[in-house]
Amino acid sequence: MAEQKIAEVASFQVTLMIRRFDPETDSEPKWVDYDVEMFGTDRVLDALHKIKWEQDGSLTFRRSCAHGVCGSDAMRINGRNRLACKTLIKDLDISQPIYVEPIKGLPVEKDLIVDMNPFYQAYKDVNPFLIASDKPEKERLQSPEDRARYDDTTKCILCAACTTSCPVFWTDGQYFGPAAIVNAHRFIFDSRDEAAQVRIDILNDKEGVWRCRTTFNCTEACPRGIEVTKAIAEVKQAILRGKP
Amino acid sequence: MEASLATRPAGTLYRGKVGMWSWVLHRITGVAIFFFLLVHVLDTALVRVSPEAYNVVIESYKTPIIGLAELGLVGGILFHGLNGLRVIAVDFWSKGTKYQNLMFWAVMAITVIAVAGFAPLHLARVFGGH
Amino acid sequence: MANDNVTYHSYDVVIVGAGGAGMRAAIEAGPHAKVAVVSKLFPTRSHTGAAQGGMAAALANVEEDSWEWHTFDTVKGGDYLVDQDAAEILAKESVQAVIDLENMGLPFNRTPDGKIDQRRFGGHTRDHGKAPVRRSCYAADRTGHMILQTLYQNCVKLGIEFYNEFYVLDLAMNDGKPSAVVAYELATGDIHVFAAKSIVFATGGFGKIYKTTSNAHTLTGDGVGIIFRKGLPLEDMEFYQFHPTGLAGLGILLSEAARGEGGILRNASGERFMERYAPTIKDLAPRDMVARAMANEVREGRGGGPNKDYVFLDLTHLEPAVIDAKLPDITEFARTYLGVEPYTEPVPVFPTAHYAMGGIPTNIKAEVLSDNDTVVPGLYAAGECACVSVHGANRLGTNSLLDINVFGKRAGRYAVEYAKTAKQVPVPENAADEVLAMLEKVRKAKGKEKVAQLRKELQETMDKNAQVFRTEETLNEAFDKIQELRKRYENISIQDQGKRFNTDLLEAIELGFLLDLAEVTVITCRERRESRGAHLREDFPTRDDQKFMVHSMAYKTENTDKATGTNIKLGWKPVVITNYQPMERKY
Amino acid sequence: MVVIETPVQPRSRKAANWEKYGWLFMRVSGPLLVVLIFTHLIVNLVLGDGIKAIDFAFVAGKWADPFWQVWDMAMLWLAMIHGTNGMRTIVNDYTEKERVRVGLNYTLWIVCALLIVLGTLVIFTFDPCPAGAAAELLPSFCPAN
Ligand SMILES: Cc1cc2nc3c(=O)[nH]c(=O)nc-3n(C[C@H](O)[C@H](O)[C@H](O)COP(=O)(O)OP(=O)(O)OC[C@H]3O[C@@H](n4cnc5c(N)ncnc54)[C@H](O)[C@@H]3O)c2cc1C
Ligand code: HEM
Ligand code: SF4
Ligand code: F3S
Ligand code: FES
Repeated sequence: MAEQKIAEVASFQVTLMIRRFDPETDSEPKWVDYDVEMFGTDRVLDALHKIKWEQDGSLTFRRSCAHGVCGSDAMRINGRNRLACKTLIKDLDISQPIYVEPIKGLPVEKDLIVDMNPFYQAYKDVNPFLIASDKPEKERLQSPEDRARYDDTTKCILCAACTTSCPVFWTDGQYFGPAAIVNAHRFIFDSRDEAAQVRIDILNDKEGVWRCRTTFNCTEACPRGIEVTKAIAEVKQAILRGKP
Repeated sequence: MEASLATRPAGTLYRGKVGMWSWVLHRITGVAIFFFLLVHVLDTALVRVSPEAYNVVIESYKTPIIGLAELGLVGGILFHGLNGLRVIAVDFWSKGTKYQNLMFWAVMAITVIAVAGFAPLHLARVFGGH
Repeated sequence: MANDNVTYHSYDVVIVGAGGAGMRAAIEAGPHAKVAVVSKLFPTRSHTGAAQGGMAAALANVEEDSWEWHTFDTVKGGDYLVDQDAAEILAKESVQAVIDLENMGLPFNRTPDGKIDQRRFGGHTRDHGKAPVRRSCYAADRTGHMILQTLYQNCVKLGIEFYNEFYVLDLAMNDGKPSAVVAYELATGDIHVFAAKSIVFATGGFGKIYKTTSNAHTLTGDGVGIIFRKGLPLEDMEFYQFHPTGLAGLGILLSEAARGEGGILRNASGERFMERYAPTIKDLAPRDMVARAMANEVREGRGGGPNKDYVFLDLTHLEPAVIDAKLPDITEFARTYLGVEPYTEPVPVFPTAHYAMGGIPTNIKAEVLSDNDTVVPGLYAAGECACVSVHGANRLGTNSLLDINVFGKRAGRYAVEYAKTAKQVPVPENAADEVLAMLEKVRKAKGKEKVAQLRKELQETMDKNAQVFRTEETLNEAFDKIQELRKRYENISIQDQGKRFNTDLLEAIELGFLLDLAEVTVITCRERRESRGAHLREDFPTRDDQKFMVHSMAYKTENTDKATGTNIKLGWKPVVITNYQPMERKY
Repeated sequence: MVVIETPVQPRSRKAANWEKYGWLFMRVSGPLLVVLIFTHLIVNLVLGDGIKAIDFAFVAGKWADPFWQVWDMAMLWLAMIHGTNGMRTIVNDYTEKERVRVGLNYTLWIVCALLIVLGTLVIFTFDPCPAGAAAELLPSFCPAN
C-alpha cells in the first residue's frame, strides 16, 4: 500500500499568483505570477522556496519548522488561511493558479510578512500564564479528567491563522480575536489556576468575547484542529456563570 | 492602525464556509428587517390618523412589486429567525459547534420549503386582483 | 563607528536564542538583573516546539526509578564519552526541572491519581540495563511545544524583554572577554550592539548541514559558528545523531514515543529486525543502534518501497484510542505528508539528521571554555548549541529537553551571579564593523553562484558521505566538495537589495555558518578513527578506548594546520569518569 | 524555582460595559421573537385571505382584543430593541471614527425610542371606531355599522 503511494509521485506544472509588496519601492501590493515544476508530495512552502531559491530571491515569507508546529507561515492560500507547510499542492486545484496572499487584517510589512505585534499584544493582554499562589513541594496534582478539560486549547502555536480569518477582526483590528481567547481558555479551565476571574473580567470587554459572531472561520482555519469556536462559547458561558 | 489601512491589500475574497456566509446573510437580513420595521411601525401608526390614510398606504402593499418584495422579506425573516436559533444553539448547546453545519442546512431547508409553500398562496392573492 | 544605523543597548545579561534553553535561562536571570533575549525567531517558533516525546526525570511516579540509574543510562547511551560529573547533575536535577515546569503550568499527562505520568523511551532502563523503565514525562506527543509555550508564558509573566527577529551575527570580544553581541534587525536592516556583562548562547542546533533532517530551516548553527570564528573551540563535532524514525524522504520526525508506546520496526518482509540487533530491549535500543540497524537492513536489500530505501514503523496493533490520546500529532504527520493511515498501514521511515551532541564546550556551570579547561569569563552556553558533555557520543531520547532545562537554568543562574560583580567589558569602537562589512560584501556581491544551489550541494554531499555510515573515502569526498563550495561561495550574489526583511541576504550569511560547521564535522569525523555511538566508521568498526576515549576539540586557525591539512586544528580533551568504567555496550 | 509573585497587571477595566447584557438580550429576545413574529406572519399573511384582507378593519378587529394588543406591543418593543442593538453592533464594526460611531448610535437609539413610544401609543390609544369615518371602512362591531 504505502509503497504504491510513494512510487506514484509525478511532477506537474503549477502557477502561483503571489500578492507581493515591497515597502521600499511599491505604493500598492500587486499580483505576480510564477510557474514552477512540482511533485505530488510537495507543499505550498516547497513551491515558495523553489521560487525564492531558483527564480526570485527577493520573495519574502516567514517559515521555520516546515511541518506545521512552529506557526511561522500562516498565509492566505486560495482565499483561505492555511500553513504553507501543511498544504499539499496535490490537494489544490492546479488547473487554476494557486493564489497566495498575506493573512488579512494585520499591517503588511513585505510580501507575505505581516506585522504580528497587534496579535501578540492581544495574546499578552489575557494573562497567558498560570497564576497560582500555593507553593507545592512537588507537582500539583491534577486528575486526568481535569487535565483533559483544557487539552484542546493547549495545542495553539500562535500562528494567527484564526484571528486573521475572523471577519470581526478584519473590521477594525480591535477585537481580541480567537487566538487570545483560546489562550485564555487554556488557563480559565486549568484546575490549578486561580485567576480565572481576572481573565473572565478581561474578556468581558467591549472588544472581548461578545464580539464573536460565531462565523467559524477560525475553527476552519486552525491548522492544529483546535475547536476554536467551541472554546469561545465555553468562555462566554464561563463569563455568564461568573466562574469556569 | 492607520498603517494597516494604507498597506492592506485588497486581495481575494475570503473563502469562508457556511459559518461565514450564514453570518453575512444573517447580518443582511437583520438590517433589511430593521429598516422594514421602521417603515412598518410608521405605516401602522396611520391607523391613528384615519382609516382612509391607513388603507391607502396598505393598498400599496398589495401591488405586485411590493408583493414580491414581501415574499423576500418573509424569507429573510424566516432565515434570520431560524439562523438566530442556530446561533443560540452554538452558544449554549455543548454539541452546537459540532452540528452547526448541519443546522445551517436545516435552516436553509425550512426557509426554502416555507417560502415555497407560502409563495403560491401569497402571489395568487397579490396578482389575483381585488 | 561609520554607520549611523547602529543602535547601542546595554544589559546585565544578554541571552542569544529564545528556545527552551534561552528562555529557561531568562526566567532564572530575569528577576535578578537587567536581561534581554535576542532571537532570530519569535520565541514560540523556536525548534524546541517540535520536540515530541518527552523529558526524562527519575520521578518514580509509576515505577521504581533512581537518578543513579538515569546517570548510568545516560553514560552508557553516550557510549562512555559522557562527562560523568555533568551526567550526574543532569540526572539529579532532572526531578526539580520537571517540577519547576509543572509549577510554571506545564500540562503534563497525568496518572489516575493526578501525578505526572511517565512512559518508556529508548535506552532508559531500570537497574543498570535490566529492563526498560518509564522515565519520560510527557504532554501527549507535543512535550517540546508545551515546554516552549510554558517558558514563554512565564517570560511574559515576568516581563522579560525580547528582541525578536534579530539575527546575532557576531560576538564582540575585547582582550579575550566578551563585551557585546552584534545583531541584524530583520525588519529594518539596522545593526544593534547589545553590550552585556554576561552573554549566554542558546542558539540551538545545526541540522541544516544535512539534507534529510528533522531540524527547522532556521537551524543553521549561527551561534556555534560565531563562537568558532572567534577562535574558540568546538567539542565533539563528529557526533551527530540520526534519529531512526524520520518520515521516509522527508525527514519529518516521528517520535521515539511511537516505539515507547509499543510501535515496532519491520523490514520489507515484515520481520521485527531489531530482535536481531538488540535482543533485550529490541525497538527501544538507543538511537545510534536502531538507526544503524535500519540502514543495514536497507543496505542488505531488505528495505521497502520501489527503491527499497526505507523500513516500516508498525503501529497497526495499537488501539486507535491509544494512538489518538498519546500520539496524535505524529500520526497526523504520516497522514498529511505521506498519505498513510497509521491505524491500518505501517509508516515508511528512515533515519533523519536530528541532534548535535557536539557544540560549544562548557563546564557544569555552563561557562564556555577556550581550551580544555580555561573559562571565558562572562560567556555561557546552554542547550543544543553547547556540549557539556552529557550526551557523549549518542544522546538518549528525552535527555535534550532535560538538558535545556537543567543547563539553561544553570546558565541563567551563573550568568546573573557573574553580572552582579563583574564590570562591563568596554565595547570596542569598531564592534559593528565586521558585521557591517560582511553584510555589505554579500549584498554587493555580483557573482554567478546561487546560495540555494550551494546549500543544496552541501546538504547532498553531507547526506551521502557523512551520514550514518562513514569511511575515510567518503569523508574525503565530502571534504573536497566543501572546499569547492567554499570557493564558489566567494562568487555568490543575491537578488534582494532592499533593507527591510531581507531574508535573501540572511540565507547567504547562514550558508557561511553551515559551510564552517560542515567542514568541522567532516574533519573531526575523519580524525576519529574508531566507531563510537553515532559515529560509525566502516573502516574502523570498533570502539578504540585506548586512543579515542577523549573528546575532540576543533579550533579555527589562521594558517593551515599540518595534521588536518586545513584551517582547523584538533585537540583532545579527557573524559570525566566518576563511577562507571567503560564497558562494551550491549542491550 | 524562581517564584513569581507579581504577575503582569490585568488591563485596567474601562467603565462598566453592557456588552454582556446586550449579547444576552439578543439571545433571549430572539426565541421570543420567533414565536411572536412567526405567529404574526401566519395570522396576517397566511390564514384567511392573507394580505388581501389587511385593512383598517382588520387591524381594528385585532386590537379590540387586549390579547393582540399585548402581543403586538411585545413584538414592537422586543423587535425594536433587538434590531437597534443589532444595528449598533454593525455600526461598531464598520465605523472607524469615534465621532461617527457615537453619532450613529445616538441616532439609532433616538429613532428606536421614538418609534417605541409612537407604536405603543398607537396600540393603546387606538379607537377602532373613530367618529366620522366611513362606515364601510370600520370593523363590523362598530356602532356606525
Ligand atoms: C523534531 C524534534 C523532536 C525532538 N524530540 C525530543 C524529545 O522528545 N525529547 C528531547 O529531550 N529532545 C527532543 N529533541 C531535541 C530537542 O528538542 C532540542 O535539542 C532542544 O529543543 C534544543 O533547544 P535549544 O533551546 O537549545 O534550541 P532551539 O529551541 O532550537 O532554539 C534556538 C534559538 O536560538 C535562536 N537563534 C539561533 N540562531 C540565532 C542567531 N543567529 N541570532 C539570534 N538567535 C538565534 C532561535 O531563534 C531560537 O530561538 C527533538 C528535536 C527535534 C528536532
Ligand atoms: C425572528 C426572530 C429573531 C431571532 C431568533 C433573532 C436572532 C438574532 C440573534 C441571535 C442575533 C445575534 C447574532 C449574533 O450575535 O451573531 C441577531 C442579530 C440581529 N438581529 Fe435578529 N432575530 C430575530 C428577529 C430580528 C428582527 C425582527 C430584527 C429587526 C428588527 C432583527 C435584527 C437583527 C440585527 C440587525 C442583528 C445584528 C446582526 C449582526 O450583528 O450581524 N432580528 N438576531
Ligand atoms: S488557535 Fe489555531 S489558528 Fe489560532 S493561533 Fe492557535 S494554532 Fe493558530
Ligand atoms: S472567526 Fe471570528 S466571529 Fe467568532 S467564531 Fe471565530 S472568532
Ligand atoms: S514552517 Fe513552521 S508551521 Fe509552517
